[in-house]
Amino acid sequence: MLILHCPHCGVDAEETELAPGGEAHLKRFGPGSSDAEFESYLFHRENPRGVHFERWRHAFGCGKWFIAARATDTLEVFGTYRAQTAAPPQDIRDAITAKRPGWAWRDLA
Amino acid sequence: MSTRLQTGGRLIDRNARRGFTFNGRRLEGVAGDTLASALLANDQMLVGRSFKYHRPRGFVAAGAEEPNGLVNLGTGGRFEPNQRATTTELFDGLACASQNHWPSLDFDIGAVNGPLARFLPAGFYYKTFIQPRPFWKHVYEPFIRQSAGLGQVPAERDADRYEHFYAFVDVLVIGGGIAGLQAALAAGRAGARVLLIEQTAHWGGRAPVDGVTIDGHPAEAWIARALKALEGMENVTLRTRCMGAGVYDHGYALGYERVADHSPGDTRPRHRLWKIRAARIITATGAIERPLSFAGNDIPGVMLASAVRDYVANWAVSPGDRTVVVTNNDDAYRTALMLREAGLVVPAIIDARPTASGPLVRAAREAGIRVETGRGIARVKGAKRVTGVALCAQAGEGAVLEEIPCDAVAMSGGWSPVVHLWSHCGGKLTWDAGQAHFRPDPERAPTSHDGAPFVIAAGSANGYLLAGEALADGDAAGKSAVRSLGMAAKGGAVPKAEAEAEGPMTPVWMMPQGAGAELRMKMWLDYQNDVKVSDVQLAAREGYESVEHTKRYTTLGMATDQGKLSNINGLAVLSQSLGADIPQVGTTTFRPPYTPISFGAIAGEARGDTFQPLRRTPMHRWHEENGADWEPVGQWRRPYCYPRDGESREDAVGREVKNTRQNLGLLDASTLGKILVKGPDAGRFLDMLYTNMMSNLKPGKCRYGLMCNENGFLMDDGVVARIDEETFLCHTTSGGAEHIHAHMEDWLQCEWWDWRVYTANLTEQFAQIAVVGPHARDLLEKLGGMDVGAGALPFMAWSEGEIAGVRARVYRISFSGELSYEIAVPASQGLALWEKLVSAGEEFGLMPYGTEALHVMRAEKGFIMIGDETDGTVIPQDLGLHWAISKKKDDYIGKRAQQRAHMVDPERWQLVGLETLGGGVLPEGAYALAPDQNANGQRNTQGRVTSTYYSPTLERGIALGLVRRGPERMGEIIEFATLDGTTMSAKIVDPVFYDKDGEKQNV
Amino acid sequence: MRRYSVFAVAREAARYHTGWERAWASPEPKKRYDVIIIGAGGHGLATAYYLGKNFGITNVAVLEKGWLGGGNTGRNTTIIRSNYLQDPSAAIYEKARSLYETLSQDLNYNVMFSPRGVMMLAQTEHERRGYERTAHANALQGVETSFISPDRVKQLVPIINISGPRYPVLGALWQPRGGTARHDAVAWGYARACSAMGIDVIQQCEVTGIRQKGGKVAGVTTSRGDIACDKLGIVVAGHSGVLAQMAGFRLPIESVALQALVSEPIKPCIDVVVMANTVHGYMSQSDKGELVIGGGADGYNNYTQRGSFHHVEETVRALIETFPIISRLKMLRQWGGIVDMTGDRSPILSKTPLENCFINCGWGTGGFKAIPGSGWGFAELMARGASPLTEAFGLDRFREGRFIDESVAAGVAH
Amino acid sequence: MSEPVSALDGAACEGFARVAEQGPRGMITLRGDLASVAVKNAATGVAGVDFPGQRECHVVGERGLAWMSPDELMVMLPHAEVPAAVATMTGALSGEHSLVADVSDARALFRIEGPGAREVLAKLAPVDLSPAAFAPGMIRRTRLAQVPAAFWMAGAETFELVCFRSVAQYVFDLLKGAAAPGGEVGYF
Repeated sequence: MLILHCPHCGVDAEETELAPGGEAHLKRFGPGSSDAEFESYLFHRENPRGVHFERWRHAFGCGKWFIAARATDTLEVFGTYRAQTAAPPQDIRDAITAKRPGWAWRDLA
Repeated sequence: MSTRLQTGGRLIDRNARRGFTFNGRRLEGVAGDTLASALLANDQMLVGRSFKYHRPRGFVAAGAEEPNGLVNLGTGGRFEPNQRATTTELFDGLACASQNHWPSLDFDIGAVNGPLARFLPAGFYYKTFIQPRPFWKHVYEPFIRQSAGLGQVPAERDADRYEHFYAFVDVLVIGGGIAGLQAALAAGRAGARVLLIEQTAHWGGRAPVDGVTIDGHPAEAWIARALKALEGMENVTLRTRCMGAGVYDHGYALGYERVADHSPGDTRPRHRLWKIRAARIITATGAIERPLSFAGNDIPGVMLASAVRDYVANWAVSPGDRTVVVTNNDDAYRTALMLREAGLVVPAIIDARPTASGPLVRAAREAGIRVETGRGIARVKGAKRVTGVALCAQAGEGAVLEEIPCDAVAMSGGWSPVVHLWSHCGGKLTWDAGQAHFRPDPERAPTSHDGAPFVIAAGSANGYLLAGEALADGDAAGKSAVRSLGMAAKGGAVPKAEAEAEGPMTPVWMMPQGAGAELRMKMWLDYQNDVKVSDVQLAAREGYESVEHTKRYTTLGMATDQGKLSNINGLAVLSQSLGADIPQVGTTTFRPPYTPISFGAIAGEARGDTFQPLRRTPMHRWHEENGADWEPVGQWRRPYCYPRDGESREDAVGREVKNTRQNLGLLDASTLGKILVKGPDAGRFLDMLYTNMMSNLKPGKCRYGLMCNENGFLMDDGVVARIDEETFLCHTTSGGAEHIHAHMEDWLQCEWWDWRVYTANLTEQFAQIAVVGPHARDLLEKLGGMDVGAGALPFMAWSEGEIAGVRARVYRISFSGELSYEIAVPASQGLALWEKLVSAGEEFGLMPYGTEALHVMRAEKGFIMIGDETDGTVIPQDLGLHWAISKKKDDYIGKRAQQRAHMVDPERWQLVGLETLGGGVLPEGAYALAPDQNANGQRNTQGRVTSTYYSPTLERGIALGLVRRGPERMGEIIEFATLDGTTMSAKIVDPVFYDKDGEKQNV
Repeated sequence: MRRYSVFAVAREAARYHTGWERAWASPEPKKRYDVIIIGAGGHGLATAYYLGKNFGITNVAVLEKGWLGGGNTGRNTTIIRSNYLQDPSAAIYEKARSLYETLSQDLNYNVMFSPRGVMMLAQTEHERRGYERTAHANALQGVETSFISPDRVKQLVPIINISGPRYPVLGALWQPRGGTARHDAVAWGYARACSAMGIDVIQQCEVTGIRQKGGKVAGVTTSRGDIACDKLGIVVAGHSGVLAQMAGFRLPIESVALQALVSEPIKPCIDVVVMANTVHGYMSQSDKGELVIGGGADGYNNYTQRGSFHHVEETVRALIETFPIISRLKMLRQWGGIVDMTGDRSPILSKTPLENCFINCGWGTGGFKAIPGSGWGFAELMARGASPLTEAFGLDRFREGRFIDESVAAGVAH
Repeated sequence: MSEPVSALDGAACEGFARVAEQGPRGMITLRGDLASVAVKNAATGVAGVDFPGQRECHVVGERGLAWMSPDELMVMLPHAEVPAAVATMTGALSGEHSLVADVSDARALFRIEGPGAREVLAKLAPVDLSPAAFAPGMIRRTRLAQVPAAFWMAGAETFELVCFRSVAQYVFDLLKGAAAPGGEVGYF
């Protein structure tokens, strides 16, 4: 039963107040993109056994979307930040590196 | 025999008698008894039958670890099978019955003892019952099912209520023994918010029974003081009868409070499930004594030494007159001494250790009790009750040296910490060779959301079996918990607990050491599931080497006690058979709950009326009072139709359709989603959201729109009304509102967050009423308030004003093909307006209609219905809705997906109308046949029915369907398969069956 | 290897069962195999078994990092049915179901297949229409199902509450030859039969890398050394993503936790499998008497084999509504498995971008029932390069939009 | 205009806390940049209470302002004043990107009163309701059993709670059950 901090309203919300939204920081491909790009955008997922960046909506709370950096093997949460963020912020990445030297997610570390 | 002693019994009140029945027999106990102690006080040692061999079973333990003493408890709406007698508090009028036997407990024909059992070793059913094939289903399985199963099936609905409670604490302490109390004190003094829960009705755990003294006084005195101190702390909550059931991720824990099990029928909820969020959890859950594995260790009268002690000290019950004690440690000597003190006979203490010294041993010898070291029990004599034991050399193969008559055996194989709650969330264990048990490894504790350890084991649950160490460890646990939370631990000298010192124990996994096969087949590990030493050895021999394999192959530890007594003993036997060390072999996974918890408690308040939310429109009560036949639509409930006296559903629907087409119908459309979208970029946003163009919609006008998901599939449809330059109102399907609103916010917040658009879900702000039929305008004009004429309010326009004195927005839209107005008014006015329409409509023959009439009418017009024509695999292009897919836009959600190979395949099934030749109605979901079969031998198909109705208007069956290249095949006749093996012929026609030119809706 | 029979048991009884041999061998890995299967769960073992049985390929190793059958094969609710809507699903699940009918005899190991019947309750008009559609589809797919009345439902399951009030039962999709089997026995039986054919089932052997040469599979690196092979099959359920990464491709897969639970054993009270998708729970009763219960999966990636408790709540309250008498029964044990969900919730049995490397995954919540059919089809795919059973389940379908969506009628697939 | 009817017409029940559905209350959703002066003035102008900070809720009688999210406020006032207030606010915010909508009838409003009020809510919402964690002046949007709800304190032992109108009966039944005599927990 996860607890995640909603960066919008400041509540430490338990999982039942939240709605999961899948992998974060996906680049949308629309008309004009190749079949491969579009397939990858829609279906290919990191699904790592380790650090993951994922979208959550504070559905029963303020209704806002945020992103959580979470380990899928220990469920440790390294931080959360607003969904209006193009890439994982440096401070979050540093927090992860401090705990898990040498971690990698896509091309990030 | 087992009986009530004249004196003693710290938990009972002899003067408060409690009557109860067992298998119909009237018996008497006293207040403070458990059902187990009361039964024993009445010499009821035989209480059940084992699972597989139906062997006679008596109590082995006095607490939650009891594997045998399970009963059918209560009657009627308060009946409950498999209730553990050792954890059931006795109350006046309690009725219970023993389980798993036929015809009676004393004579059970299911019992297969001695010779036969030999043919049913572990896993025998995997090797047998294979031939002949039909026999498994029809002969073998029914027999196995009948003989298995333990408790009876409840016959009535549960008469009790249940609830949940959310608690947030800094420190949750699980277990109210001296370690738990001290941990709570330490944490409480530091100012932490503390919740201390204890599964029994009493505080203090074993200490008072084991004659522990604390700071020089009897443990009880200190416990009383500790409680007083804790009760005095604002920040501490105490709870008895509340078991720590499970520990989950991020500090979530379940407390299972049995509020009223001991007082059934009072006003309280029966169980309360505590959902606890704790920053730190201290598991002071104690330890459980292990049985010894000797032949006949399952015969009623053989008990754990500590249990014998509990029964004597707590309830003044002696399990037997002559009790032989058998042990591999000093602790069991306490039992001998206590029995002697109670004036009972202890013929001998059989100690498997070559030598035994230490104060307790000395005390026993001084008390004149015969102590036999280096000895073991070759076999226990007796069937339904112990009659004696045969002595042998522990080092030997079981040659009988002497037989000692006795009626009870108190055994102790050492102690195992209760590590379940530590382990639930990933806490790891370490093997303590000295005490031959697994205890929590503090280096590998479960970690929480912040990556920090959040569970701390304390006391004997942490491997500190001696009172002194346990109390000190509890203190340390409390302090380290608060320190890890950044609070200062207040000093306060740690109380000094003392008990006689104990000499070292010696692991004994089999008695005697060299026991032959025949004896090993009589050494029980799992009493309830009938798993013996020989079974585990067989599993190992056959290559089921993983501890999980062995467990599953033999069912060791899978009974309702979840192996609290058997796991370590079984594991030891397995590792010996494999010639491996115990830690190498490892344990099985500990799963919640610690002991079984009621389904009622898990469901909590979610039953009956509050099982799920039921959504009601403002007119709900009117529908109810006017005979609505309900249909669940999502969580809404909508009238399917309004049958009149003696009318069938079908007739009612027919009447409602006809009347709406000929006169006037009224529909409660309040469930339609209504989402306000406003902002400078609102038009641009809706152009992305809908397949068609919305930005060029004129204020005052309405437009039907389609919404797809990014995967290209149709997800919702509805009418969009442009309120002003910056504002749109989007109607969604019933029950689609929340989903679509979330969909909009998702894209606005996560993809286009720089677009200036706000949304608001106004679905429930408005009651929406569709006034439909040739007389629709007449009715509104009669009520008056605004101009609804064709000029002022043409088709697909909306306007604002008043209807019958109610502030209203009126949309001139139609889902039926008739002249139709949808009137939106504030919900608080909905019922009033509805009633005004009904009474004013009388002269026009107004009748309300339900969802089915709505479906029929839209099908007659060939309008698609999300969920019928669409099923998550259909794209708008399949439905001939090209007119609603903008060619001008270079992007919208789903556009790219609709360009993929399979989506542009001309072979796709597409929407057509279907007319049966005979005028009959096609079956729902029927498929159109195509020639031949596919490579997997399945009949090929070329289409399917998506909607099919009897049309009261056309007086014939009509249907919509998806057919391969359908629109190119107008007039063609295809065959649909019915379930009775016949086929129905249908002609492919235009999907619009009624008023093709739309004259009726445009008037 | 000695055959199992009641006579063998009797003979052994005479000598206290001291003469039984190992159920399966425990060989050291060889340097090279024709085929390596990664993952000794039901699907992996079944694949190996049919490679040997149907194609005579027995120079095969099945590598397992833990103990065989230790994944979802041993963690599911053992339901077997084939009443699927879409042709490709119905084909492979019905193939599996029909193989289950004779599996105990094929393997000479009693997997206790119990064709007691599976029913899926229709509790809304929409669900009713969906199941009637499925019944029509099944009739043409050669799957024996029918849509039965509420009275018939009550007759088959007397403890069910068909009158609601919340969700009255409108009927049910009934598959009389669906049922359950003993999940561990399926893995053990296949392992034993593989072993008897000379196939190496190697436990405690973790694959740490996949070796390639010229765009082709060359072998694997394991915790017990390098092993060469011509063909490689990856059959590791929740861990597919990790293995695919080693092989250098990505999958449309997410691993999430799915939970199940059992009650304490009671005397027989429900003889069929009941699935109620509207309220979201399903239940059957094991031969031991335990009610075996399953429900929903978490919506987020999770490798811990521990799920969230609120799914247990949701399932239990649904079942109390459906079977009011279970309210006073107790939950004995809950557990979680890691299931691999694909983009369309249907499995992947496919070639991969790496030549001679095949993958079988994405069974989500429905894997156990498919084991024999999955092994049969995947073995054919690996041996011949194509199989009618697996053709529609290729990876390419996600690019073309050629989905196999079962949620359409069933609401959720179990 | 007929008399506005609230969802349950004022249903009430007595347990170890009193639960009562309240009559119509005016509620207006205001979305916009909460830092903007125009928005602040529009809100305080009609509500007549201080502007709330994050998760704050200021109520005086029927008037109040509640912080719903970083870009959303709920304005509370007497039901009859809503049309005028909406017009005023819309006017005041012309030219400012914002959204003003009357949601009075989309909601049901409950009062839970008495020493046991905290416990009643703690049975249904996954929220720390201890006095230290939740006090007057705060608002919490959360889950009440299976539906969204929001509550704040209108006094030391009084909660006000809003949910969607369609589930008013469900919420009333929940609260009634949670407050039923015999269910006292004795935790707070």
